[in-house]
Amino acid sequence: MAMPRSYGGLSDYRTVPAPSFSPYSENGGSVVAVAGDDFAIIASDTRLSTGFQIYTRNQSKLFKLSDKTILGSTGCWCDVLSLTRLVQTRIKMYQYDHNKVMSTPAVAQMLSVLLYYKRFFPYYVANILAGIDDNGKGVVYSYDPIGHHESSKFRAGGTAGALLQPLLDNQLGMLNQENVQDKTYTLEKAHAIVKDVFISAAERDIFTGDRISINIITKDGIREDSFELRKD
Amino acid sequence: MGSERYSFSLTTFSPSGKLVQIEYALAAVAAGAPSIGIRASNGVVLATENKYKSILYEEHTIQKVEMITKHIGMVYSGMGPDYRLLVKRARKMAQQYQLVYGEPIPTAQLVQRVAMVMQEYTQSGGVRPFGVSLLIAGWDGDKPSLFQCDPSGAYFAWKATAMGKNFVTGKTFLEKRYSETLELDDAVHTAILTLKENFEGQMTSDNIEVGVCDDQGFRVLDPTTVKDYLANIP
Amino acid sequence: MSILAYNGSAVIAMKGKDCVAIASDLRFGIQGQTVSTNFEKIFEMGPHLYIGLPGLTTDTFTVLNKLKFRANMFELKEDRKIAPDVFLSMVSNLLYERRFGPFFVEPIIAGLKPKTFEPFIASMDLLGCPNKPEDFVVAGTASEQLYGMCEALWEPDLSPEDLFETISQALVNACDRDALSGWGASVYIIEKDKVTHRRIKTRMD
Amino acid sequence: MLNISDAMTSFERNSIRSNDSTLEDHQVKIIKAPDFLTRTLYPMTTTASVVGIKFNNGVAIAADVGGYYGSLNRFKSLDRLYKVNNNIVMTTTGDYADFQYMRELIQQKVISEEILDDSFSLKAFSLHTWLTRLMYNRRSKFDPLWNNVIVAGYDNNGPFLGIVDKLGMSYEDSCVATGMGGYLATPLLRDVFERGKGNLTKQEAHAALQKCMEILYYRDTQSLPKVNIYDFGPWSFTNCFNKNKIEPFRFLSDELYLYYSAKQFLLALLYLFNFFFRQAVD
Amino acid sequence: MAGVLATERTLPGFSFENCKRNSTLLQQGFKPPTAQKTGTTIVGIVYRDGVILGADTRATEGSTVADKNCSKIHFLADNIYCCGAGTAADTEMTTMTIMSQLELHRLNTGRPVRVSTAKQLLKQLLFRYQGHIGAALVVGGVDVTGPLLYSIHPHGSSECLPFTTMGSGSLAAMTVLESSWKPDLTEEEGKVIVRNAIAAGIFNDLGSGSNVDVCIIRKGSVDYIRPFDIANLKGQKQNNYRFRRGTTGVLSTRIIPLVTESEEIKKTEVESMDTSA
Amino acid sequence: MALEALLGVKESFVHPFAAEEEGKGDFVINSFNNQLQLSLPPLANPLSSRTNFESEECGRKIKINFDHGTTTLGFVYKNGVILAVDSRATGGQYIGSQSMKKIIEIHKYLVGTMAGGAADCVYWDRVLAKQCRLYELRNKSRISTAAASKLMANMAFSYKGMGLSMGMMIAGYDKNGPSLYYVDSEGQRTKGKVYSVGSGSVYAFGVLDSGYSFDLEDNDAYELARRSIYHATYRDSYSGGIIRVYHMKSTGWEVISQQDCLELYHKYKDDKPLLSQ
Repeated sequence: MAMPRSYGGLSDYRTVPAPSFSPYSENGGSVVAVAGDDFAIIASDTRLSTGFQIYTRNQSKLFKLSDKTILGSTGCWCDVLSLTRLVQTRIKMYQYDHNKVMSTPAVAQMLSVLLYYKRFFPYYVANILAGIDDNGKGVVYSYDPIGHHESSKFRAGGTAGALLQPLLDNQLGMLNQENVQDKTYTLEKAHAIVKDVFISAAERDIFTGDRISINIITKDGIREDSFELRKD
Repeated sequence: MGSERYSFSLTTFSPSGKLVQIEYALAAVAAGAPSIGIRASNGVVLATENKYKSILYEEHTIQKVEMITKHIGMVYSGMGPDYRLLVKRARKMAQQYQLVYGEPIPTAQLVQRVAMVMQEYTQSGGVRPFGVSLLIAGWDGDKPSLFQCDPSGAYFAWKATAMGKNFVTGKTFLEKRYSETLELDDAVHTAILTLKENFEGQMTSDNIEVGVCDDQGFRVLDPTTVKDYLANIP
Repeated sequence: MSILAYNGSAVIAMKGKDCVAIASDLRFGIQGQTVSTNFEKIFEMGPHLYIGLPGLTTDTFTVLNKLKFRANMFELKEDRKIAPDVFLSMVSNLLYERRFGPFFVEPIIAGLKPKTFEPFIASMDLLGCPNKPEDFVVAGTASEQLYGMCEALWEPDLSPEDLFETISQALVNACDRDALSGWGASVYIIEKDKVTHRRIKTRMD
Repeated sequence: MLNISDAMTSFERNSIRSNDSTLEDHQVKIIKAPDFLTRTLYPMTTTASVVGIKFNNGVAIAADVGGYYGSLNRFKSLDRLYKVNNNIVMTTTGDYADFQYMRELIQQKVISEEILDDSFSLKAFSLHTWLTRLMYNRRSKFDPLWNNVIVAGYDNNGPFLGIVDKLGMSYEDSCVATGMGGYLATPLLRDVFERGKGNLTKQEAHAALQKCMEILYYRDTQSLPKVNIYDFGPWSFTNCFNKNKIEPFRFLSDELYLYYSAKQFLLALLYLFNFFFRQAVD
Repeated sequence: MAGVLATERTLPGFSFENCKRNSTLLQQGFKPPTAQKTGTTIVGIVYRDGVILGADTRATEGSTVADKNCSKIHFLADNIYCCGAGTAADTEMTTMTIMSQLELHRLNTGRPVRVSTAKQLLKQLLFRYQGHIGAALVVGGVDVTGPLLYSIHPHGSSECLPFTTMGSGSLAAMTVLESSWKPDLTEEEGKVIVRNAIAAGIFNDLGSGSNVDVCIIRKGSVDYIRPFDIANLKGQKQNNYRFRRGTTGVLSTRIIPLVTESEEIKKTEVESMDTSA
Repeated sequence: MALEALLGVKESFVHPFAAEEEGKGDFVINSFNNQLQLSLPPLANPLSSRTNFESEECGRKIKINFDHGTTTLGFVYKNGVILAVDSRATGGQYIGSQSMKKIIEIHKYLVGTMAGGAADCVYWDRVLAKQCRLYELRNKSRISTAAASKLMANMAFSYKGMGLSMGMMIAGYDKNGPSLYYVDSEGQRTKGKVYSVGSGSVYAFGVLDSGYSFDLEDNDAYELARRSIYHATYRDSYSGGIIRVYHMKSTGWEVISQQDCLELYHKYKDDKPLLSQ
């Protein structure tokens, strides 16, 4: 939201302890996921920050859950680490119990329950889950911090979520365009758009930048790609 | 004398509709040192006499041709102290305009505002009109302009004019010499010649002042440059 | 809730080749309630000069009236049309005068400079700090969404027709992700010899 | 049957008791945690920045020896680089008491491991993960250990350098710094690291750390001009003594350091004199 | 100056007429937008022949970049420049005001202004507003006394230093200055140090970004290099996002034709009051 | 160990077993076994715990924006119950989704609508679905709408005051015919004929009340519901997207229509106002 533009004050770097302990921090970062007919792409930037400080430039926010499922998670990094650890463990437990890999929709539902379990002391995270379902079709699920989730074709989340999403709506969903016949998109197009939305976000969101780590999930497995962003 | 009866207060007209104090002010101007302004095709020149009543005066400590802002300069005939107040006000108004509009004040605007100040002094209680007429030279984007401001607050745009002592002969001289295609260099020359017309004694670079305004802005010529001009005068 | 989001708005301006475009949504709301869908936030200040005033609507009008007064006074006093950059200074000053009790508007100025007809766009924050970029400016409750759209869609030297498509798509898609703006949109394309004003089709929810 | 009970005997504050057999599956029992515990939510005696950097075949970290009590320079020789075993060192920025508690926990952990005598020893990566859990658990109990932890070590996978903060946020990087060092030292470390293209020599790494500590001494009010540096590399396996530790390093010139120490000494004398004088008067 | 009917007058100084309303709004829960944590890196150093100032070019609104290429080195006088950090409008307006005052001072005294005059005017203005004008400044210039560098804090304190830095990236920049500044630097060395200091801020502080601007003030000459170094480039777009014409649904079109007027400034030759006898 | 037991020496003198305790990963999720058992914050009074989570470490405000905002309505008429909902989910003022499903099919004869916190509604509806299914298995008959809504109200009541936000309608068709209940997070439960819940409900009521009668024909009832939601989406910022109309009949629920608001806007735009018909 709008506020006076500013070139930085002095109080910015004072390491005065917060007046009271807060269990949360905002560590920034964005995630974008796109689902296609036979693929899913998920990408995140790799900047981990707090306040105006960059912790590291090389922290992907994607967590591989299985060969068909990847979770992108940003927000309070300590919550992200604990939540993803928990999900990974529960997926293992499921595998040992049932002797099969959990399907992407099942992971999606479980993640929702795990998030809601902490309803009164929520994980401060934005999750986006991408994968291919049992029919080999790409799926993307997005979550609010307490586990409300919805399946969609493409979704952006994190600090630059609001910057990224409208372009996806426009370029992949073909919204607000007259006389458009072909509303499908190929893996290549989706791949290029994912890079472009991050270029835009890195220009305007100070918490998004450095590099994007892209994972492409198809029935053949997961392919990784990476793309440099601006570093300031 | 009838008019004297109506000269006790500024705000009082004489029965014939005159404000005599203003006339007196004009008289003060007419008695003041002469100053000349000429608008050439590529600039404006202001010139004035700056004589010292005694050889004991330190030269060049008192300036008569003053810069108001980068592209506007000013000179006067009449009373020096009054002039300095106006210079100060003019400079301030120029800066204010720059702050509000982000661009340098157009000369016409400055003239208008200075004239407004002068007019206020013809209508307020407890004050007297300024005993000066001003010549204001400016450069606005691509063209020069020259204005005169009188104690009444009246102002005029001139191609060339003379004020102060012997201004009538000065003007006549200019009328003869002026042409639309005059270049700045020639204008400086002409201005000095005009001054010289009625100059008493030897004219040197120490007793006249010349300022020019062109696309480079306004500047007062230093004595050596003036000397060069004087050298070319027969 | 921020007071700038009380009424909701989105305004955007872009530079093209020898033209500029400025566009706004048409919603006037009071928090969640949509009151009118015909409220333009763009106002004409001269033949080649437009200003968008998103923010708190009451201040939009107060500022607009004060600006009109000052701009008219300027034109009367100086006997010339006000140039966009001079107007920018004027707005900036008006806002900064109220540094400690600001008007809640974030003006956007678009126009062509007199004589040269060079495109000019500028934006300000509510304290009047000017920003004159080479590409586009945005303001209002959908500003984040607009930034995202414009960074991808804008390219240099767009012709008036292409500029219209780009600015419209940027505005409409951004508003679709903002609850407090939308409900129609109005686009002005300012060229040397004409201004084209179009109302465009948008979602109405 | 809704039951919000105020009284509770067991110290159970993390969650609702789930296996309460008296409850039907659509009934909820909410238990309030006891109110007697007021936790300290700010640090008391603190320690300042730590910086660390990886080099071509190892890793080095540095910390000063100060302990601070608000703005008071309370302790001047806290050796807080804790050597966990032959290939790990850890230290913290923040509350010193919490660090000591943490050290004891780790000590216990190492002893437990050594009792097994299975020739496996704790690795830096494992300790880092474990500390992440530790910190997150405490944060989730609203009872944080007020520290940012740096773990450095070397094992078969090469050098390791990681951070955990008081919330349980953790990451690994080639250069890390905590406290004011996060602002003052990281720019320099990153610059050195990038310019060395990840192939710094040990000497260069040491020089960078020393420079960082020097700048911290200039600009951080909580810092001392006396620093300990540890480094780990392949050599640390071969040597079971405390040889990774570099001698305390001073960046003041000898004369200045002498002056500094002399001043402290004089102040101490003055204090003692004053003390005895008062005694005598009494 | 305005007429009797025109009540709108530009009074000098700030207007506080909205303050009451705004505080009432605040009581009702409508927060005015406040400057949150914001960033910048500005530095200044003294070198052998003068002063070098440097700044990044990012302006932020909260966590969004509002301006990618703003200029934070402001002109104060021909021999004095000033870098500003803090609330953008404040630094902009404060330096403009002082620039004006210095120009008047120069005209009235007839000699180049001194750096300490600029510093004094600035700190007096800031002190008067008790820190409510959020401008943190680095003033540098060369005058008859030689090169001088001051830093001025929002509450009006100032100090004269051989090198200084301000803004949220100041710690990062200070690291570079502390490790590489030394007395009697050459201009080339100085430029490199300033560039590195700003770059440290740009890359390590999220509030600073984009390019490096540098201003070198020597005795008698100034080089304001903008940008000195383009530290970050926008990524290359993969796709083309130009729309086919007719993509947007148009409801109505209205064309306002404009005849190109030839602009003419009328000479304001107002008839003067006839004061002649 | 023996010696240790004999001497009473513990492994660590100070913190026995603390190392194991402190670093333990907790992978037990109580709600997997008993869905009602959610984790509570470790605070003295969990009932008022929400207040502590407003700002993060660095003092920046954090916005845990749960998806919110809705217009839903339901009414009973001669042929059953009509439910209609929009599909917008907003987090703050950002539109998170335009396609959210706000009607949850609990089973063939029981559906719920959701308004308020999306996660709350979905979760508890799922729990309710499980309990209804268990009831059916245990008792060999379907649970009545009244009982199902009562279960829901009880569950909501047990977390009363902790910040749950739900306003749901439960519509069913059982032995006693069609019925409609309103249940909210305060634990309130009422039976009624006409309800509208959510931020846009006032607008929906306006249309609904002017057209409602018990004896509506099917198509009129559908149209009334659709129009009511449509007008709410037009006026309410936080409602929009797709308008879904459901009909609960004696044969179970049925989807009547799912239409985009934009489509309806163009359909209704040129219509005469309802009253003049």
